[in-house]
Amino acid sequence: MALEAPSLSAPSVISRLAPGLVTLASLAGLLALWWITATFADSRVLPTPPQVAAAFWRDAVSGEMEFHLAMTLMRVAAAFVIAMVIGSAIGIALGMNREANRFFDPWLILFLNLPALVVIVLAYIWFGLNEAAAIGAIAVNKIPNVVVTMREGARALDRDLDEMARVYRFSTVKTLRHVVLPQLQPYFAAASRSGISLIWKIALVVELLGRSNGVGFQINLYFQLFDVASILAYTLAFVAVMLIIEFALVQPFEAYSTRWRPKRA
Amino acid sequence: MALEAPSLSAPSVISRLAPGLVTLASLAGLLALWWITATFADSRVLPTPPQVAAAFWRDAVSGEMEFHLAMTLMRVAAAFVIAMVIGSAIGIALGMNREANRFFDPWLILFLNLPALVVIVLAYIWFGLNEAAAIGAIAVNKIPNVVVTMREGARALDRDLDEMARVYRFSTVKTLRHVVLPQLQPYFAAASRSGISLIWKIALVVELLGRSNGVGFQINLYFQLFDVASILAYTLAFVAVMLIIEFALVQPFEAYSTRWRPKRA
Amino acid sequence: GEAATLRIGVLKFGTVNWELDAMQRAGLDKQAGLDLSVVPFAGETASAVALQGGGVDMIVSDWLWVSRQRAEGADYTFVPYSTSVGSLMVPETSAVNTLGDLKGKTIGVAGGPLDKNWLLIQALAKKDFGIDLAAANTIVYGAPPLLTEKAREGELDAVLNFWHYAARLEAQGFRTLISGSDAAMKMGASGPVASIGWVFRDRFAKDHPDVIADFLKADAATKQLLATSDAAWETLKPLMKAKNEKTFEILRERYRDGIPQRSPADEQKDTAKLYTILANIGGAKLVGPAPALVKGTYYDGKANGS
Amino acid sequence: MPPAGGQNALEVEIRDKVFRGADGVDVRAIADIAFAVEPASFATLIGPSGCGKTTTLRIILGLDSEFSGQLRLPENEPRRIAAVFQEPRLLPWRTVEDNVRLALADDATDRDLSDLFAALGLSEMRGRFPGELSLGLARRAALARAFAIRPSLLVLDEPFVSLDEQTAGRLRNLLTEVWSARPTTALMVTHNLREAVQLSDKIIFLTERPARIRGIHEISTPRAERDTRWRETTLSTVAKRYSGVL
Amino acid sequence: MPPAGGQNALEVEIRDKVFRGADGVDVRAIADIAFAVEPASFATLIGPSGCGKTTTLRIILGLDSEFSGQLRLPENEPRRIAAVFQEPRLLPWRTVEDNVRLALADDATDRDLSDLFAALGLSEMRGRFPGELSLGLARRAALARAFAIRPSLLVLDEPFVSLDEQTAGRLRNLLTEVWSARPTTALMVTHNLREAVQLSDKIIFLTERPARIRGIHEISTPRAERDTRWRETTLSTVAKRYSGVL
Ligand SMILES: Nc1ncnc2c1ncn2[C@@H]1O[C@H](COP(=O)(O)OP(=O)(O)OP(=O)(O)O)[C@@H](O)[C@H]1O
Ligand SMILES: Nc1ncnc2c1ncn2[C@@H]1O[C@H](COP(=O)(O)OP(=O)(O)OP(=O)(O)O)[C@@H](O)[C@H]1O
Ligand SMILES: [Mg+2]
Ligand SMILES: [Mg+2]
Repeated sequence: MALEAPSLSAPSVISRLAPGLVTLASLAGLLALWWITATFADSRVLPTPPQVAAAFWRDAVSGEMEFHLAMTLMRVAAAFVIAMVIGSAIGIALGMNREANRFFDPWLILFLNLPALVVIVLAYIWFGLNEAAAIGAIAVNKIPNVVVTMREGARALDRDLDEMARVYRFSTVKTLRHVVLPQLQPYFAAASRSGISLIWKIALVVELLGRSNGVGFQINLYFQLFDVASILAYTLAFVAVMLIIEFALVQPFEAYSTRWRPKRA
Repeated sequence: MALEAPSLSAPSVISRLAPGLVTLASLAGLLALWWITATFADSRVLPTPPQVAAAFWRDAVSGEMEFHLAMTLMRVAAAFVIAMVIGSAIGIALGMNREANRFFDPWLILFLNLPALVVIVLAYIWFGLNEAAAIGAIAVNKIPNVVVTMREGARALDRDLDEMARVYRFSTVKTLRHVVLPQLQPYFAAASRSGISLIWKIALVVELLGRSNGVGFQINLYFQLFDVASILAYTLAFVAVMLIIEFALVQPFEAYSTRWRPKRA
Repeated sequence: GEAATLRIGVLKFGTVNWELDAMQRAGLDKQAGLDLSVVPFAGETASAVALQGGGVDMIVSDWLWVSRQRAEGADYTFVPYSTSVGSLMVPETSAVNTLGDLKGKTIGVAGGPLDKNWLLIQALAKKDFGIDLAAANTIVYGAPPLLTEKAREGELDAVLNFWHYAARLEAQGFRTLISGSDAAMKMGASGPVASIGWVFRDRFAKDHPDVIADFLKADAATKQLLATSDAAWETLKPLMKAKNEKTFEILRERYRDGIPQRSPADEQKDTAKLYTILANIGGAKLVGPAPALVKGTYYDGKANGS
Repeated sequence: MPPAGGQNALEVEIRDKVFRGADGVDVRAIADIAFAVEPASFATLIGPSGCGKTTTLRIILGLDSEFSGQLRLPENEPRRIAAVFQEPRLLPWRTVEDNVRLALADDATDRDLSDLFAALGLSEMRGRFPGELSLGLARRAALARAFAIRPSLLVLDEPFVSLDEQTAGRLRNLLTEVWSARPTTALMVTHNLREAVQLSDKIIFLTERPARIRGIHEISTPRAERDTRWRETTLSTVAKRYSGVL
Repeated sequence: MPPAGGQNALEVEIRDKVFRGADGVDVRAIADIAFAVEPASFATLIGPSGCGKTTTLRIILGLDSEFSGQLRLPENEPRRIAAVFQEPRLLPWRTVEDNVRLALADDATDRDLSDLFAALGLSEMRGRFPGELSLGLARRAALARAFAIRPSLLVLDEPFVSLDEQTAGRLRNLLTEVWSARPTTALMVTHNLREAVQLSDKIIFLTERPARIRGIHEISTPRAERDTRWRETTLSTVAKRYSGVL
C-alpha cells in the first residue's frame, strides 16, 4: 500500500477551497444514514432525528440542557487540563528514563486497570461529595492513559536531534520546547482526542455516582425512563460542542503546528 | 532536558541482570504504600492487604473468581482483537487519505463521544442479551480510540521510506508489513496498552448492564453491598493477569521488535 | 428559631422524590420545623456513596444492607418507608400462572443474584413446587430499564423488577405473578414487611434527635395526604414521567399499597424471621458476618440516640 | 544474457516546476529542462547545489507529478527501476541484508548476494541494522539494494559521496561492471566531474535555480580507452567550457 | 577580539572502543588512537569509510562515554562547541533561521545573521523549513548554525560533501575566514585530501577498522602561501606516503 499518489492540482484545489463543504456533506451523510436506519428499525430505542430534535428543543428552551452541558464541560475541561499536564510529564519522564520506567511500570498497569468505579467511590468518600473530588477522580482515571501514550512517544524520540541539542548546550526548557515536544505532537494529539472522549465518558459515571447535575446525571435519569431520544439529545449536544472545538480550534492549530511536514498529495 | 546521559557500564549491567528484581521491588513498594495508607485511613472503604487477600482467597477457593475472571478475559480478548484490527485498518486508511479523513472526521468525533451506555444499550436491544452483543458493544466503544491513535501515526509516517517503497515497487502487503507497520509500532503499543484498560473498563459496564457473569458483574454485586475488599480482590486479580501478560509476553516481544533502535544509556 | 437542615439523597426520578416533593409542596416540612434539602442523584448506588461520604444525612435503602453495614462497623439505622419492593411480572397472555410453571423460561432479574426478592421467590418455588428456579431457567441479570424493555419486546418470559418498573409494565399489559412481599408472607412473615426505609447514622440521630422525630412526623403526614388526596398527586405528575393516565393511576395505586401500616415492632419481628431465611439461602455472601439481624438496625429513638 | 535497457530512450521534458513554500512564497525549481538518455547508455547531471537535480530525478521516478512537461520512460519488461537516493533510505528496523532482499522481485528473493556484499565491503554487516552502520556503509547498503535488483533503469543521486577515494573508486568500477554486464539506462547526479567523465556517455550541465540546460557534453570514447591522459585532457576541455564545475 | 581556542590543546586518547551489535557480536571500532590538536589550530582526520572517524568525534563531543581512554577538551570560557554532523540534523519543525538562532547563547539571540546567510547562499531560505531544502542547502544551514555561535571548538564531519565544487570552494574560504577571524580549535573529518591540505595544520591518517593512527602529517606552510603548485606537490608527497588516499 503505497501512500496515496500525489494527485494533480485541480481536485486538491477544489477540496482546499471547500473543506467546510466536505464537513457539511459528511454531517448530512451521517444524518441521512441515521434517519434511514431509524425509520427502518422503527424502534423506541433508535428515535428518528425529529424526535431527538424535539427532546433537544424541550430541554434547551427550559434552559436545563445549557445548565447541565455547562457543568459537564466545566468538569471535562478541568480534568482534561490536569490529566494532560500531569500525564505528559510522567509519561515523558518514564519514556526517557529506563530505570524509573522499570520500577513504575507495574504501578502504571495497576492504575491503568483500576475500575473507574473504585477510584470515583474512593474519591467521594475521602474528599467528600464535591466538585474537587469529582474532577480529581476523572483526572486520575485518565492520567495513566496519557502516561502510556506519551511514554511511547518519548521512547521513539530521535536520538540524533537530542545529540544535536546536547552539543549545542540547549537548556532543558529549550530542548523540551523545541526538540522534544514537537516530536511528541502526534502522540499528544492522539492522547488528547481519545483523552477528551475518555474523560467525558468517565464524567458520565462520576455524575451518575455523586453529582446532581451534568449531562451524565441527565443521561442516567433518562435511561431509567428508557427515553433514548433525550439521551441522544444530550449526547449530540456534547458531540456538537466537541465538533465546534475540533473544527474551530484544534484543526487550525494542528494545521499550523504541522505546516512543516512535507505535504502528501 | 537532555535525554539521559549514557551511563557507564557497571550500573546498567546490574539492572540488566536483575530486571525481575526491580519489578519485585516495585510491587513490594506498592504493597507497602497501600498497607500504610490503609492502616492510617482506617476506613471500611480502603481495606488492608490481608482483608483483600481474605476476600480473594474466599472466592478463589470456591472457583467463583476463576470463572468470572475467565468470562471477562474472554470478552476482553475478543473485543480487543476486533477493535485493534478494525480500528487500525480504519485509522491507517484515514491517516493516509486526506479526503476520506476530512469526510469521516465528524463521524469519528461522534462515535468517539457516544457514551458507552448508549452503545451498550442499543447493542443489547438490537442484538439481544447475548455474548455477541456484549463483545460487539465493547469493541465499538474502543474502535474510535484506536482509529484516532493510529491515524496520528499514519499521518506522521516517513515520506522518504514510502517513496523508496514505491520506487522499488513494493507490493501493498510488503509496504504495509515492512514499511508502515514498524513505524506505527509505538502508536500500536500505546493504543493496545491504553486500549486493554479501556476495554476492561467498558466490559465492567457491559457486564453490569446485561451479563450474568464476569468480573464486572461481581464488582457491581459487591458494590451494592459496599464490600470494597471483594471489589479490590477482583480488580487485583485482573491486574495480576495483565501484569503477567505484560511481563511474560508483551515486553519480550517489544524488546525484540524494537531491538533495532539505538540504545540509550 | 432556626429550622434544622436535613439533607436527603434521593433518586431524581424515584418514588422517594415524589413523596418529598409532595411534603415540600404541602409545606409539611416547614410545619414540622424542618429545613429539608433534597439532593437528587441519578443512580441507585449514588445515594449510598453520598451517605458514606457525608454528602447527605439520610437516604432510602433496605434493612438487609443496613444490617450488613452495621455488622461491619458502620452505624446506620433504619425506619420503614415502604412495603413496595418488586414483583415478578409476566405478560397478560402468558401461560405461566404459578411459580411452578416457570421451567425452561428466560427470566430477567433486576438487582442481581443477591436481590432479596429473588432469593425469597427462589426459596418459595423450592418449598411449594420443588423447583430450583435458577437451575431450571435461563436467568438474565441486568439493568432494570433494560430488562423492562426486553420484557416488552418478548425476549424475556418473565421479569423480576423494582416496583415502579413493575407498575409501568403493568400498564403495558403485564400482570404480577408474585410480588416480593407476597413471597415474604408465604415464607412466614405475618404481614407485608417494609423492606426499604429511611437510613441515617446513629451519630446523626444522637446529635439531632429532634430532626429525625420531626421528619418522621412530617413523613407520616405526607403519606396520609398522598393516601387520601388525588389532588396532591396531580402536582406530582411531571415528576412521575408517566407515559399515560393508566400508568399514572397504577403508579399511584401501587404507591398507596406500599404505605406501611404496621408498627415497627411487628415489622422487626418479621424481619428477623426473614433475615434468618435469607441468611440460610444467601449465606455470608449476602448477609455478611452476622448470622442474625444486627441489633440497632431498626431505629429506636432511645437505643440509637444514646 | 537477456537484452535490457528497453527499446526507447528515457525522454525528459520539464517545462516548469514550482514548489509552494510553507511561507506561501512560490519557489521555481525548474525552468526548462529537456534531454534524452539513449537506451543502455549512461548520463550524468551536473549542476550547482539546490538547482533542481533531485527534483528532476523525483519527477522521473514518478514521485512528483505536479509539473508541466512530459516524460517517457524506457519501456521494457519487467520494468525494474532502482534508485539510490541522496540519503541511504534504509528501513531502520530491517537488517542490511533484509533491506536488500526486500527490494528483490518475489521470484528472486533467494538470489545469492554474497558476491555483491563482498564487493561492497558489507559482508560483515549483513546481519546488522542500519543504525549500526557508518554513513558510508549505509550508502553502500543503498547501492547494494540498487544493484541487486538488476534494474532496467538506474537512477543515482550522488551515490559516491561520504566514501574514501579508494572505496569510491572500487565502487565506480563495480558500477561500470554491473551496468555493462546487463546494459541498463542510467542517470546519475554528481558534483564530481572526474567521476562523470569516467562513467558517462553524456554529461548534462544545469544552470543555477531555476534549472535550465546549460549545455550537454557527449563522450564517445569507449570506457576502456579512457586513461589518465585522456581524462585530464577531457577535464580541462570541459572545465574551460563550463566554468566552475571542477 | 577576545582570544579564543583555549589555553591547552585538545587531547584525545582512545585505547579501545567496542560496540555491541544488535546481533550480539562485538564490533571493535577503535583500537588505539591518540593525538592532540594545538590550541587555535586546525586538524583533519582522514580514514577509510567505516573506520571509526565519526565514533571518534562523538567521543570528543561527549556523546559516547563508553570507551577506554581519556579526553581533555580545551578549557576556556565560555565553552562553546559547534558540531557539523555527517547529516544536517536540523529541527524539521523550525525554519532555517530558527534552527540557527536556537543554537545561539541566550544573550546573543538577536545577533545579525544576514551576512552569514548571504555568504552561505541561504538568504532566500531563512524562512523555509528544512524539508523544503535540497540536501546541499540543508548542509549549508547546518554550517550556518555551527559558524553562528562563534565556537571555541569546532568539530566538522565531512562538511562539504553534496555541494558543487564552486559552492564548496566558497564555503572552504568562508570556513578559513571564520576560523582565522577568531582562532578556534577545529577538527574536521573529510575524504577529500585536497580540502585537507588546503585547510589543515595537521592531517591525521587512520587505518581500516579498528582504527589506529596510520600517520600524522604536519603542515607548516602558512595558508596564504598554499598556492596551486604547492598543493600539487604536497598532494603527491602525501599520496606517495599514504597510498589510496587520493
Ligand atoms: N518540497 C519542497 N518545497 C519547497 N521547495 C522545495 C521543495 N523541494 C525542493 N525545493 C527547492 O527546490 C530547489 C531544488 O531542490 P533540489 O532538491 O532539486 O536541489 P538539488 O539540485 O538536488 O540540490 P543539491 O545538490 O543540494 O541536492 C531548492 O531550492 C529547494 O529548496
Ligand atoms: N551504534 C553502533 N552499534 C554497532 N556498531 C556501530 C555503531 N556505530 C558505529 N558502529 C560501527 O563502528 C564502525 C565505525 O563507525 P563510524 O561511524 O565511526 O565510521 P566512520 O569512520 O565515520 O565511517 P564513514 O566515513 O562511513 O562515516 C563501523 O563499522 C560501524 O558499523
Ligand atoms: Mg539533491
Ligand atoms: Mg562517519
